[in-house]
Amino acid sequence: MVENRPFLTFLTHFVLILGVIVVVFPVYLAFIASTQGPSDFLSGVVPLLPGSHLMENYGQMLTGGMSRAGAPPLWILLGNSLLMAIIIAVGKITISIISAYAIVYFRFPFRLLAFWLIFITLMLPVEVRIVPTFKVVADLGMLNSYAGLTIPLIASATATFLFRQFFLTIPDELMEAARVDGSGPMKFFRDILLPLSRTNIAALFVVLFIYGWIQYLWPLLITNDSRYYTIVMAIKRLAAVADSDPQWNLVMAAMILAMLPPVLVVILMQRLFVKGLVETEK
Amino acid sequence: MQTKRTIFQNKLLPYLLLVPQLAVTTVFFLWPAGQAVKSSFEREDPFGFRTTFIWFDNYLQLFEDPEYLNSLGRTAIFAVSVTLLSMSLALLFAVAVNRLLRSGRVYTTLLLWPYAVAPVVAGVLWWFMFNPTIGILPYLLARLGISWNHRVDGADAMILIILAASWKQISYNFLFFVAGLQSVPQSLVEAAAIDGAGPFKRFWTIVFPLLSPTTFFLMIININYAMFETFGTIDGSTGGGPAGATNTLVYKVYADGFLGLNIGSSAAQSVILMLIVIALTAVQFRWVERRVQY
Amino acid sequence: ATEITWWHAMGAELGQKLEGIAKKFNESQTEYHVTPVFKGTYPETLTAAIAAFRAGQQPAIVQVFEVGTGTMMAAKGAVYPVYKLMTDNKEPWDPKGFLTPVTGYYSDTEGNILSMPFNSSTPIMYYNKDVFKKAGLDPEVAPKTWKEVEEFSKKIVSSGAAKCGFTSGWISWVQLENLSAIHDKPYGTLENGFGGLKTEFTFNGDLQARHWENLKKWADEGLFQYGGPVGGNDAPPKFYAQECAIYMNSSASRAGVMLNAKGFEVGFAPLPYYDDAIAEPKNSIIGGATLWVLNGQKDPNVYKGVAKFFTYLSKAEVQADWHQFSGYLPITNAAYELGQQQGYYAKNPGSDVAIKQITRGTPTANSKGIRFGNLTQVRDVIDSEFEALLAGKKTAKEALDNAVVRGNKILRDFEAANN
Amino acid sequence: MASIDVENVGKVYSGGVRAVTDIKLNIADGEFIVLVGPSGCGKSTLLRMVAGLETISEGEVKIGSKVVNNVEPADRDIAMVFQNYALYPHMTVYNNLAYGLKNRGTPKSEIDTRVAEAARMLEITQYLDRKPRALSGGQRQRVAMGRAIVRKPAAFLFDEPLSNLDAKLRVSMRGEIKRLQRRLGTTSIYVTHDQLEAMTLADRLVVLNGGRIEQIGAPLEVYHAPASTFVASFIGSPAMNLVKGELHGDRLAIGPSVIGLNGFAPASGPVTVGVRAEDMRVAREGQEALPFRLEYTEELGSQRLIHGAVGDQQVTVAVSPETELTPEMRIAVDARRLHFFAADTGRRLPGKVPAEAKFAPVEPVA
Amino acid sequence: MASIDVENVGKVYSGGVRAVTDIKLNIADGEFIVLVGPSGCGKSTLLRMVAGLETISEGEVKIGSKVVNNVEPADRDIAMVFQNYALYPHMTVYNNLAYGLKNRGTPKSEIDTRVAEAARMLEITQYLDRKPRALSGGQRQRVAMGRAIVRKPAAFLFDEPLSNLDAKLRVSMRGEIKRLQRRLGTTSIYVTHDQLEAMTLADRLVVLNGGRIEQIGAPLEVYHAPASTFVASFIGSPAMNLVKGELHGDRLAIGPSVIGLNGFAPASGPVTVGVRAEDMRVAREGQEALPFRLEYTEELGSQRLIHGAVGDQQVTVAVSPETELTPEMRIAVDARRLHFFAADTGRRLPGKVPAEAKFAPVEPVA
Ligand SMILES: Nc1ncnc2c1ncn2[C@@H]1O[C@H](COP(=O)(O)OP(=O)(O)OP(=O)(O)O)[C@@H](O)[C@H]1O
Ligand SMILES: Nc1ncnc2c1ncn2[C@@H]1O[C@H](COP(=O)(O)OP(=O)(O)OP(=O)(O)O)[C@@H](O)[C@H]1O
Ligand SMILES: O=P(O)(O)OC[C@H](O)CO
Ligand SMILES: [Mg+2]
Ligand SMILES: [Mg+2]
Repeated sequence: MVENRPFLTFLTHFVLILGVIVVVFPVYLAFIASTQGPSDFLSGVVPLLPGSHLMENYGQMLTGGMSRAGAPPLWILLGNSLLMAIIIAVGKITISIISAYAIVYFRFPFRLLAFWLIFITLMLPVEVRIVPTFKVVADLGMLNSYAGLTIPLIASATATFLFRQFFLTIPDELMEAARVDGSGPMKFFRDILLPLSRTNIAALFVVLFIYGWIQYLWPLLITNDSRYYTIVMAIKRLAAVADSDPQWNLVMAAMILAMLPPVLVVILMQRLFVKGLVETEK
Repeated sequence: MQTKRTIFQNKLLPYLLLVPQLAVTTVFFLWPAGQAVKSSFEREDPFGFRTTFIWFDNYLQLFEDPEYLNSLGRTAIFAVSVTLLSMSLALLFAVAVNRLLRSGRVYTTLLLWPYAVAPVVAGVLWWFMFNPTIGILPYLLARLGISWNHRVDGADAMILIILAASWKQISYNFLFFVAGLQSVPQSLVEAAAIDGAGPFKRFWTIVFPLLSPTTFFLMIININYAMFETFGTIDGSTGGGPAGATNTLVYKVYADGFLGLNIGSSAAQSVILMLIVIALTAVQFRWVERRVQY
Repeated sequence: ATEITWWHAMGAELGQKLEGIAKKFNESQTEYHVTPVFKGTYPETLTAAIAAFRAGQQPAIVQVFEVGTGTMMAAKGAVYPVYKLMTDNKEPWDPKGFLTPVTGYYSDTEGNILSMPFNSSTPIMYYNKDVFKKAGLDPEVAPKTWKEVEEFSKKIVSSGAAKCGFTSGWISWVQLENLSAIHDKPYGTLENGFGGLKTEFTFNGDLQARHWENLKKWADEGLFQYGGPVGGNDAPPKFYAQECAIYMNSSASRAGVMLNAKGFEVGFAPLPYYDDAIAEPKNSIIGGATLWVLNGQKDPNVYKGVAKFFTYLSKAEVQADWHQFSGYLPITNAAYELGQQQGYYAKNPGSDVAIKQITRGTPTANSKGIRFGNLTQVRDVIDSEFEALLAGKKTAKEALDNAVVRGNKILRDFEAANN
Repeated sequence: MASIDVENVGKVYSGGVRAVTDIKLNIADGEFIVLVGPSGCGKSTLLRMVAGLETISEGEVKIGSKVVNNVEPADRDIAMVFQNYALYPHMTVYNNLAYGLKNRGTPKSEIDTRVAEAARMLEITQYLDRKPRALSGGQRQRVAMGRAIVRKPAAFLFDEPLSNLDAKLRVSMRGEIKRLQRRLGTTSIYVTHDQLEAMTLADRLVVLNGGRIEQIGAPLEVYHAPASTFVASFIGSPAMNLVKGELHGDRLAIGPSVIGLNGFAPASGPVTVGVRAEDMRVAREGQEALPFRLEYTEELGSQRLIHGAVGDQQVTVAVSPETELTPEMRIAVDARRLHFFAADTGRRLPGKVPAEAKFAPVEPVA
Repeated sequence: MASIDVENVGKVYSGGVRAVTDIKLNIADGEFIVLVGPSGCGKSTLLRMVAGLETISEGEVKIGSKVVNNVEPADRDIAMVFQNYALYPHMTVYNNLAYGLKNRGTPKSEIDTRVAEAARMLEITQYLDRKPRALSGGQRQRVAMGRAIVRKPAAFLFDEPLSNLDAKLRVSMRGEIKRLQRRLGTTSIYVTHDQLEAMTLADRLVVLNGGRIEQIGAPLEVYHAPASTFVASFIGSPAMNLVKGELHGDRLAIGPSVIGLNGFAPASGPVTVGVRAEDMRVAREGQEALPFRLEYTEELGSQRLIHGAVGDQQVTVAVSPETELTPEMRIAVDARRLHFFAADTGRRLPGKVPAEAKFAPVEPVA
């Protein structure tokens, strides 16, 4: 549209730059802190320019960890987080896509009930039913295991819902054409639906990967064995110790490490991620 | 509920397809939820040796407990503030980005990534910035003559967690607002321009009203987020204090159940929260179904 | 080797030292392997252990702070009493070898020790000699009474030597439980809870109210800075960064102080008292933790190993080393004597402040210690009431009264759940 | 190839909506039947029942002579072309064509042959490796046709296959479909709501309205003798003028004007009179005619449409572009070209040819 | 009300796409101009530049006599009707109409009067309290019109305002727009890609192609004397037949056949010859004519289109439905009705009327 309002354009950039500063500043500060030596904090306020201990701090956290805070080398935790995030993402996608398929392409008794059962879990976070869920997992002997870390979280229905929405947008005629072409339900699923869902699957993978990665309370509760710790749950522990024992440089190195992989995923796969997210909820 | 115009006729197959999802749902959701309901009627010692059925005592006690009522109030303040703050900032940024063409993409990328930050990380990050000894913010505030003490002052602590929680949520809201803005037909804005409305008037009389579905959706999502997903944010920062000033309902469920080992009360709180969630879900679902009309 | 899991709450330097001890034990023999697992703060460790017990995933040994004693003692089915463990496994066991304040605190009504003493502490006062000097104070004279604390603090702050006079860790432990004991005031009925579950709190007496009123006043004047709830995580950095000149905390904070107090000299002293309330301050009470053995390990060999490990832990050399490094009390008389022989206390002035303070005078019913169920939760209540006081929402009296009311409710819950 | 018989078929959707009522239609082998009618009249429903995509609530559908009510679509040996083409977007054109054959286990070599043949016929050979999104609308449409013809089915079903194309392409695709069907001789049912498409394609036209058949007949038959006002106004463009009139013996009164019918009056009393725009002329001086108040005109180039009123009823007349116009003029109609419908039911009144018909001469196009 | 002058206007989009080139167009006060052309030819771009919704890359736009290149749309005193109507969905019809007046600070009482007047004129008074979604397509269209007319602007701009309506409604709305504009006398620019709409509405027609003007003229002028093959094929339905031919003196060779032109030959050498379907007849015995191989026919009811080939070139002829057809027949054309275009540029060759024209009689419609 023709608009000659330079002031408005200036204001726009001003607002956005301010916004970016607000959003980036905390992390910048964390990064700066992660490059300092241990004693650089004792003198007061955190410096605003990078220090010289970057390699040292990250090296120590990655390979040595912080046993004084009960954290093994962070590469183990990063590995666990990665594994957890991937299992959750893949698991959710798998069971969701087939259940969405059942709900959209079939009519059967209790269909509505099944849908509601699944849908209700959509918004019910683990935090709310934490105590009894913990007990169930314990009774099943799944504490301190990758199964325990992941399977209970696969119960959320976000992905089912997205796939349902997506399937509803696929023209009815496609399935009709396939039927006329002689496809049965499994063939249709494999030959038509799955290939068509490719982008959605990829998009959802990003969202669910992050969902898995940022889990906190759940791994905190069900792991006692440091072999199964995830990076995010370890953060709190590091921070708690760092409070009285000023090792913020190391804690912030860990924070940066905990943020880096999912942030990279978001930035690199921005397009897909946006699609996944916006469509998930709509 | 919607299905396809034509459907496959198989009788057994749909059930088979649903089994994994339903199994996980049942075992890790329904069963525990049932357990929570059961526990909410019981009193139990920490180690689980003795259990007594006590009807509604846990619920009655909750509603007599000033701490619980306090927590309800705190949660409301927190949820409303986070929702308002993060949504209004996000809307501002989204509108700004929407005005720009190419450079908007760069800003979008920069504004998007906090989505990937774990709530607990956000909590620790802001806790660090507000650290009384080395934090930069108390230092700056002190120079402005504002005394800051989230260790003692409940309001300060509340502000801290609101900031941390909102910070993390801005990206999400931003994204949806951008999508919402893009779905406002350009021709309406043009029609308004021809009808003599300036940029601000166009925004408030045309764009904002048309964004209302997005706004409403985000409101529900944000309330839900603030109520439940900020557990880590609080645990990573204030731990519910000082004097319970940031002890939200979810945090209290955890604190009473896992730290306080008061299983019965915690279960009763869980049940109440579940009811809240179900109500929110129902509202949202109605909205979603209304929007999804092909 | 048989695996023995040991959950503990020792972060930072103490954690490293503790791991060293386990490592040495593991190296001393081949049959057992002790794996220490850091589970966070004391309250976190306790609750994690209980949750794990409910889930059947409990560790063999868990380190429980003194506050959890009441809870653990009530959980008869969960605990394998250490005296029984040792005799069952034919390990040497001599209760009399332990310091009396320790055995007193952890014994049941029959006088049997239920948990293995390991790291007992008591709160003391640390101060920054350099700041004292800057403020024109004699660095060798620590404040004895609260009045002096106030005076000194004022000097320190007004002279600009430091931003604040003093700070404190563990408010409820230091500024209420120990305050009561030192001034011989009851904390609760029924001998501070030693007499049974029907006990009620009485820590809202005049002295306590007066002290809290003072703390509030001093906080407002900038003399005192609050270090946060539970252990008071903000307190140590304030002292390390020379923001506060005086720091009250567990004797076991010594290790951290030694490591982090760079560039200034530290003095050690007993906790202050109100000389108008008591002429001769009583002994302070015990803190720190003991090791509890949990029932339910499938392999009986585990318990054998635990017993062996405990024997190792009570060795004089092991104890003395741990005590000297950490600032924890020497648990056994032998360890104390060893230290004296080594001339450790002479070489390290102030290192015996704690033991002297906890053993001074004859313990009364009020200074013997406290034993209440669910005390962890009560401490949360006290912290939160203290915060309400500091925020100016309540007077000291109101805060304490309210804490007593809320605390008693917790006691009744505990009583109900354990009957 | 086969005949299709629809015997008293009805459809009630699960929600209770009745979409189609008592349809009886016998389609000969090789015949091209067009179902036409306004939106929602049940065209697709009927077609989809034949395809097996909808259950049949009442009656029977026979393909060949076999009742197929309970036969799966895959087993009915039909092929269908959808309005949105329903091409598999992730498959190449080749695979789109081959998919149905593969599913039926046709050997690879035969698939190749058949696909190549269909592609040649439709001139899409060079696109065989493309995905549908890389094709234009017309090309997609051809692929959709191709998918149907490779199968060599007993019948083609088309559900508005051209409605997504632009006007020009629609005209040319219309021709292609017609030629193709002629060539293959496959029985076809074709659904459209475009009367022009219906007229130009059909061997026989089935006009549906509200789920019922209004008329079946060859296109010109339907055009020249519409069975009801509905058909009259639906078929032909501009739509047939329908005005209220009253028959008094051999005279027809429209509003205040009266004209003689030369013995063609089929009945007496109130009727609806139908007359096509091209069947009226500007009257010569003295000729019996209806007074016409001109409102506005539209130039179509080859024709001029004049819109105006006869009495208080709107009427459109097609005249040659050269015709002279005045605000008030008179319009002559040939009684032979009038259609009469019952005023109440709208059904056509059977025509009556007078024993001694005296034709008023029709003006030649100027 | 005002004249609009578009002076050598061009538009290059920011991506570098050139949408419009060197447009010169002077629109008189009260004139109804229709921009017509295929999709993507730049119609909307041009209109939007006049509206102020697009910056003008080259040239000037004047409204009245004021250059408005840098004037905001709000200040150009124009009103626009959009293809999708662009009604504010959250406002009632009343508020939709009133919005533009409110923004200009019109007093409440005057707003009421003007809205009421427009609503009455458009017969939407009873819908004033409804939201747009509760209206039918035609009603929405009227509201969009209403929003334009309440403002009493200097000019109306229409961007394909009817293309979302169904065929029948389109015809009737077309009439309404025409009458309304006549009545209000407001200068109007109307964009469409539908040639019929263009023909019937325009005072003057502007045919655009590839961002340039192909022809400006009154509708019949454009119809009868298209300036190029592009215009010829675009205006009129069915599209004008364009065949390659060669002029030898006064004789025209099309493929192997040759006919005489009675002195109408405008040039000699290769040409493109245009002839409308309705300008051809089936030749009588002995008449000079082109041999025609019938391929298929389409019955339109009032006409029959016969499609076939002359030599190897496709030709469509419109005949009366009664005409007798044979697979091989001959088609006569009247030389006066032929259009000649340069074979290379496609531009019309200036007609030549022979000194002593001998007209071959044209067959009357049978
Ligand atoms: N699945 C369904 N459930 C209920 N009613 C339906 C269903 N499908 C169609 N209908 C109804 O049946 C009637 C006939 O629909 P149908 O789709 O056959 O019409 P159509 O003639 O094909 O219309 P169009 O030209 O718009 O495609 C309509 O009233 C429609 O609303
Ligand atoms: N914003 C834009 N940026 C770049 N190119 C554009 C833009 N808008 C239109 N174009 C291009 O400019 C040319 C003219 O577009 P315009 O919309 O004016 O066509 P139109 O004649 O209105 O077509 P239609 O009948 O499809 O509406 C097209 O090639 C189009 O792709
Ligand atoms: O720091 P510690 O280990 O001496 O323990 C402190 C107190 O026991 C807290 O109750
Ligand atoms: Mg249909
Ligand atoms: Mg356009």
